[in-house]
Amino acid sequence: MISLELPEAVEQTKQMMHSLATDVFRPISRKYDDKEHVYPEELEVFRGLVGGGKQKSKAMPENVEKGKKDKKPNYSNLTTVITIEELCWGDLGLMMTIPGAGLGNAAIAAVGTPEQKEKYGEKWAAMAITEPEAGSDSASVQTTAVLDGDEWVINGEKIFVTCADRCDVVVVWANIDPSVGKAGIKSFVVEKDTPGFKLEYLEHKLGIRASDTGTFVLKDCRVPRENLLGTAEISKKKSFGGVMQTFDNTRPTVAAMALGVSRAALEFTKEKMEEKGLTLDYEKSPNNLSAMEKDFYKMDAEIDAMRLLIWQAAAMADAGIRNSLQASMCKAKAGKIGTEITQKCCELLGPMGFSQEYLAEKWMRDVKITDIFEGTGQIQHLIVARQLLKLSSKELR
Amino acid sequence: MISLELPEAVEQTKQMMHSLATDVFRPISRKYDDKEHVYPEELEVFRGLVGGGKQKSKAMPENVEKGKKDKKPNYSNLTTVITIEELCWGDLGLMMTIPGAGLGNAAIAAVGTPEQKEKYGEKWAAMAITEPEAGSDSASVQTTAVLDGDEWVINGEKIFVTCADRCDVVVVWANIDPSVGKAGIKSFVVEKDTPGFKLEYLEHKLGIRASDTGTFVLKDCRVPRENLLGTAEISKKKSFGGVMQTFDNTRPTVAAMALGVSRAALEFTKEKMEEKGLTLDYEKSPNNLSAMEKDFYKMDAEIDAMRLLIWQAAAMADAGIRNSLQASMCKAKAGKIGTEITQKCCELLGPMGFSQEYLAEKWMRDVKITDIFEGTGQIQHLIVARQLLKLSSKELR
Amino acid sequence: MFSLEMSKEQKMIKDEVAKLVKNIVTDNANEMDEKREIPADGIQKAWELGASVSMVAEEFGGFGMEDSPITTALVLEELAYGDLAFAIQATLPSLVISPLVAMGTSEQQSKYLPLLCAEKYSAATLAINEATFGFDAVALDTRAEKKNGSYLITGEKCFVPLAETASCILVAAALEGKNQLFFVGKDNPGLKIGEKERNLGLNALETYKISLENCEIPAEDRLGGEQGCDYAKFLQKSRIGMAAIGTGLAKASYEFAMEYAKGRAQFGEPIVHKQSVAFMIAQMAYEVESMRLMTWNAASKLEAGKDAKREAYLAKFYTGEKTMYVTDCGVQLLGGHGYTREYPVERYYRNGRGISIIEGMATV
Amino acid sequence: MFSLEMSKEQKMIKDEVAKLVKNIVTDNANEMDEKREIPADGIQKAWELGASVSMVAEEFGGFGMEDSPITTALVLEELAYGDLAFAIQATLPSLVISPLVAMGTSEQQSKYLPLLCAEKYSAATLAINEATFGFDAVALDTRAEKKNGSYLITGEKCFVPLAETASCILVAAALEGKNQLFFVGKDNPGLKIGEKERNLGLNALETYKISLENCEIPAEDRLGGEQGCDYAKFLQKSRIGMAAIGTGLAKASYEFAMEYAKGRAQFGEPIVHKQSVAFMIAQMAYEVESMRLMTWNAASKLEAGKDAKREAYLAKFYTGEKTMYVTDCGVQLLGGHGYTREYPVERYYRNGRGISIIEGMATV
Repeated sequence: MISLELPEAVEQTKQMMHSLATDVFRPISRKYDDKEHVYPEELEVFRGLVGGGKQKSKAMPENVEKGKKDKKPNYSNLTTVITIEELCWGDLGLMMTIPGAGLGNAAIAAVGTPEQKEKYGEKWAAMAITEPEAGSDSASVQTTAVLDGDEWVINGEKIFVTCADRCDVVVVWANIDPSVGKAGIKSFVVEKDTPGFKLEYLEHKLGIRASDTGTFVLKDCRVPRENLLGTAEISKKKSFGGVMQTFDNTRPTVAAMALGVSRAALEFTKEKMEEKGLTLDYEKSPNNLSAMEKDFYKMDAEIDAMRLLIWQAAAMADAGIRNSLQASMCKAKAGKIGTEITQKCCELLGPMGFSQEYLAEKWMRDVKITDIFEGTGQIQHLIVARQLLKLSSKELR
Repeated sequence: MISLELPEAVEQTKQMMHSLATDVFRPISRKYDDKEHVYPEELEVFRGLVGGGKQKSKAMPENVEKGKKDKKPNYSNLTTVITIEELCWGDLGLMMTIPGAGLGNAAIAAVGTPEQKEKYGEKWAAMAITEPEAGSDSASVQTTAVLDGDEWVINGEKIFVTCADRCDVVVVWANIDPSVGKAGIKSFVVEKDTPGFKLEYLEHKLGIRASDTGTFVLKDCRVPRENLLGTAEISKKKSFGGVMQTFDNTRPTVAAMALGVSRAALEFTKEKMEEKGLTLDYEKSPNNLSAMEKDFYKMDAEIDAMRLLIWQAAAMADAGIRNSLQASMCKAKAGKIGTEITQKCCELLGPMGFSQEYLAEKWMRDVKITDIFEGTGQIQHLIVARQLLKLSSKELR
Repeated sequence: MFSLEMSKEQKMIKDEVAKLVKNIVTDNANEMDEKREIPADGIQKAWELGASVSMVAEEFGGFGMEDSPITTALVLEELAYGDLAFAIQATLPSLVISPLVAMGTSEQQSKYLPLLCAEKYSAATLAINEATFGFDAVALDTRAEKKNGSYLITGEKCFVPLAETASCILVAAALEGKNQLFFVGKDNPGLKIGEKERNLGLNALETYKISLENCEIPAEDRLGGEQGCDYAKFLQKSRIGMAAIGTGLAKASYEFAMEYAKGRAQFGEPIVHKQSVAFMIAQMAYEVESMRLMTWNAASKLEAGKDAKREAYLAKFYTGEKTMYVTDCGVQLLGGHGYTREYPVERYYRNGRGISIIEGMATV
Repeated sequence: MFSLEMSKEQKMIKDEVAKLVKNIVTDNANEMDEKREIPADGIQKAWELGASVSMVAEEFGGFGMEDSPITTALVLEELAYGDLAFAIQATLPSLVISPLVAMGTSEQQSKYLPLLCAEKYSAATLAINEATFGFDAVALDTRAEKKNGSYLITGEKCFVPLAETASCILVAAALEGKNQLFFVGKDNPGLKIGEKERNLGLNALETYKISLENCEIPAEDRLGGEQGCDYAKFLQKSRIGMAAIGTGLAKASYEFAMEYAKGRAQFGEPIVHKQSVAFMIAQMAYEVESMRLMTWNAASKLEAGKDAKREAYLAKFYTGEKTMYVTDCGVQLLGGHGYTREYPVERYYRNGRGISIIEGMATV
């Protein structure tokens, strides 16, 4: 039966995360925007608490793969997106740099062997996919890994690696057989101190400055054979698909980031409106409102629409239904609309939206990344359209 | 020197056209929306007065071709777009069915021989380009013309022919040598009573119902050899380009249609706002307005932007500067924004925007055609982008 | 509980309505629109499915089923997916039945429900819209005042469906600054049914202006009697209803345009291979999803016995804007063909403007 | 006359500014932004071109040229095309000079113009913005009242560029419900220069909060003397100025992003072969054109001696929205790279929000 009421337990998590966001993130939000590249030590309390190796694996429950439903409702994906919304309401950059909760951790938890999970489960693992000439084109990985005795020799360059400086290990995507194209792409756990593995530099960014983003160069970097995540076997059908599957599950979380940040901006704007005596009672015809009120309701409605699309994608994953379409839908919408909302809020706030005395301007900078990373809005629209129209990536490019 | 002040003579034309729109078009606007397919006899006063063969030719001044400037400023294109804006402020459908001012008349005036101009200059000439499977793809004309003795034998089907029922002759696009592709496309004057030339049916349309739109079937339709407009010689470089040139000049006029109709809607909305005591003084910060006022200013600004882009395209043509880019820019913007303005006005008008007691709902129906015919908004964006990026139609499809 | 999956019962009801729509609405909608008439037998068939009366107690002629705003939203979406005018006319009596069941006195229920819940469809209608600039369902110009134990209503209403044939009209009017609903009998000498209207869309739906001049209503015909009714609650339900039919309409335009686009080629290539076309389709798709989810979200609140003021308001606001957006795209995707009345996207475009403009044409 | 072609003189001036921008602004803008400082010699070079003083009479140190709002708009666009902070700082004195020339008493002109129109750039600034929610340049919170032959000003201003170093500050305040401008000397004990601000954008431009508490101003320091000044006219000119710099900024983002996109490939194909990318570029292009034409249209009204209230208002409103739109697209087209401070689109995005938010940072 259709019902959009949150279960008690989820509601409790939401409130807990909101408190964390309020008490831990907000007070240091500006500080680490200013101190780019400085590690926020205050986040040490989160190590192992939120989104750690084991917990993060909930975001990719095994029943998604199995395709059959458990009897007891599973809310793990729903809980994840709600957690992320609340934490990003606090601060997106800080959320992204919670120790031990890197994308690499998610990958290890999802496809690692028990030994790998044992060995790296407690380490902070970043993920290195993007390359200088590729952008959103995750299939065109040029980095290579060649087996030499009991070691993989990796060569290549990786950009836009989140937590590049702070992490302990990096999950690096490389191709073990370029002749078979993207089917040869595998991921490898590379420890930070491995010879030939160098953090080249850290980016200076528009926003999410609390999160460090860096470029790695791998030059004859040798890692033990067992550091390949999953199987070394090349299967044209599964391998790359398996890698991409990770994104079906991360897209709603990125959408939830956009939601959290833009909601923060809208709530701040609402506070200011109310202080000015504008009461929002959801009653009058939109034609009879002040411009501020109408703009507010428009954004408020968009926030709900974003959230519901995200919840839909999460609920499908929880129910073991393939959600690739819905995952891209929610990210396509949230990345764009979330960005527009923060921009509009700054406009409505006037000079207060331009000053760093308030966080609104920061949210406008932070949220923009959500329309870019893990596949730009344009890529998301392509994915959505291909599925709706049943077109291949060759037919609809 | 840059100046956007209208010359006295242009200003006078504008006022005259506005009077005609007010006095002649508006009073019968609803009548011929109801009486679809009935010829508006009231327009007979316009025959030969506005936009007739000779006057229409001003819209395509010869100096566009010559590429050099006359000493005395030429305002013929500017006057044309202003005329169209004003008349469409009155009624777009009626404007399109002014006797003797068909697109075919423009074509005859532009590329006809003196004999052709003499013979057909006074006749009402429609233009038949589009075919059932082609849409905006004017290059893919399937209709063929084969020379048999002193006659062209034409076979094909033409849809969306404006003034199909009312016109005297139709300028039909056909290919005389399909083996050379679009270079073989030529246009032919076909008289209405020619055997094998049949008006199949008239469309029932969303809007512009005062203008009749029909489908013609040509079955072994024979026209005299001299009815081919221009030269029968096939030149890969020029022929089709020459045909397309016509569109560079009609695109700003279509944009002006969107402008006239949407301005009508906005002015009506303004009247109602003022009756309700909302004064528009262009002063307060957009943040301190009522929602209606802000929506109004937004539309008012867009109207100006549309108009200025149109005037720019026209002024360039008047100055003998190639304006293909600007012509598509103004149509891309005006078709879309004009449509949105009429929709928004209906929304602001509330139940008055849904009732046929007022014309607002009609404008919302009428204006939509401007984002479709003579190349959809999508096609216009393509044309603009190709020119900016210097890409061929193969590279940017 | 959080779930976006229909129960078996919901699925069954939705499927049944979908079947009816497919059989008697979809292919006839154009003709109904052109002829400005909906055949009575089609309405009767929809009526027999019980959309308007399912939650009415059996003693009054209803099915005695639990009142489920979500199930009603599913039904409304499905009907509007077929045709908006049909959806409104088929469920029109519910605009009276629903507030009557929720807020009527037992006398009012006994008096009106059996008439309205008969086996044969009998039109009952709602007069809420007013043809004034700045019309607002919460700031009505139509006024009621109490005088000598009855109410005197004065005002002009527009867009009253089937006012001519309806057995009774529920009129919204402001009473001492508080909006209330009143049953106005068709024979009331203070009521004048005006001209039949012509509108941008919904041509198949007969609508009328009505005017009330010192129209005297017995005290017992104020909905809820002496203490009146909760008009805000009534608006919540009707706003969700509007959102539901907006969703159905937008879905119809989206699906038709997508299927058309799939089969269309231009410049030697299927047009859906173009990003501009494909992205438009993607956007239409997720806006239709958004609209439906907003509707469900508001209905779910009601179903859980909570207040849905915010969610209902936003659902109508959102679907109002997006229905126009999606139906505009529908015409655009068909190009010149979309501009003709040969294809349904033309009608969807005209009807699409109605969702934000008109109030109270459907209720959950 | 209607013409969109520059006169020879306009072309020459525009080219000269463009050369300056190319030589000393474009490549240094990122460093200026990161270091939060604009080198004085760059400002001095721009100053020597005379953008701020060209229309001032020669006796006061100006060039005695005809005042042409359109030519000024051309100059402002060109400067902002290089960098918005640079454009504002380089022309900052004109925010005082321009109203002074147009509306000052001859005593005021004699007193201030020679100081402001010296060969060396000397900062003079305007205090108009206020850090309150709902700030409106026509509804100022800062008040002036007349007392014992002088004016007492009280209020808080924000975003006052170079307040620390400026030789004088022109303060906007409401006097008996009418907005007026007042010269406030830096040594006035009622004036307090507050903290240096940090902002979303325009990092290279030093801005300050200032506060005035019963700040006493001699009667002769009210702009225009006893009868005051035409504040609405002043706003017209500054709104057109804002529109002009918005146009330049948007053009910079558009051009950079387009050039970048041309050279970028993805999935084995130049990204500009994708409609979504190409259409975005097309839209950016015609919005930049629109912004410029709206600016010219308003400036042309002034140049013809007509009122430009409507056109100036709409030009700022429009460019404010579209600058944000275009600069957002600029970042989007560069993707992840656009999000880094390695490319100027990042700065354009931050600066882009300023046009609608801030008032009076440029004037024609």
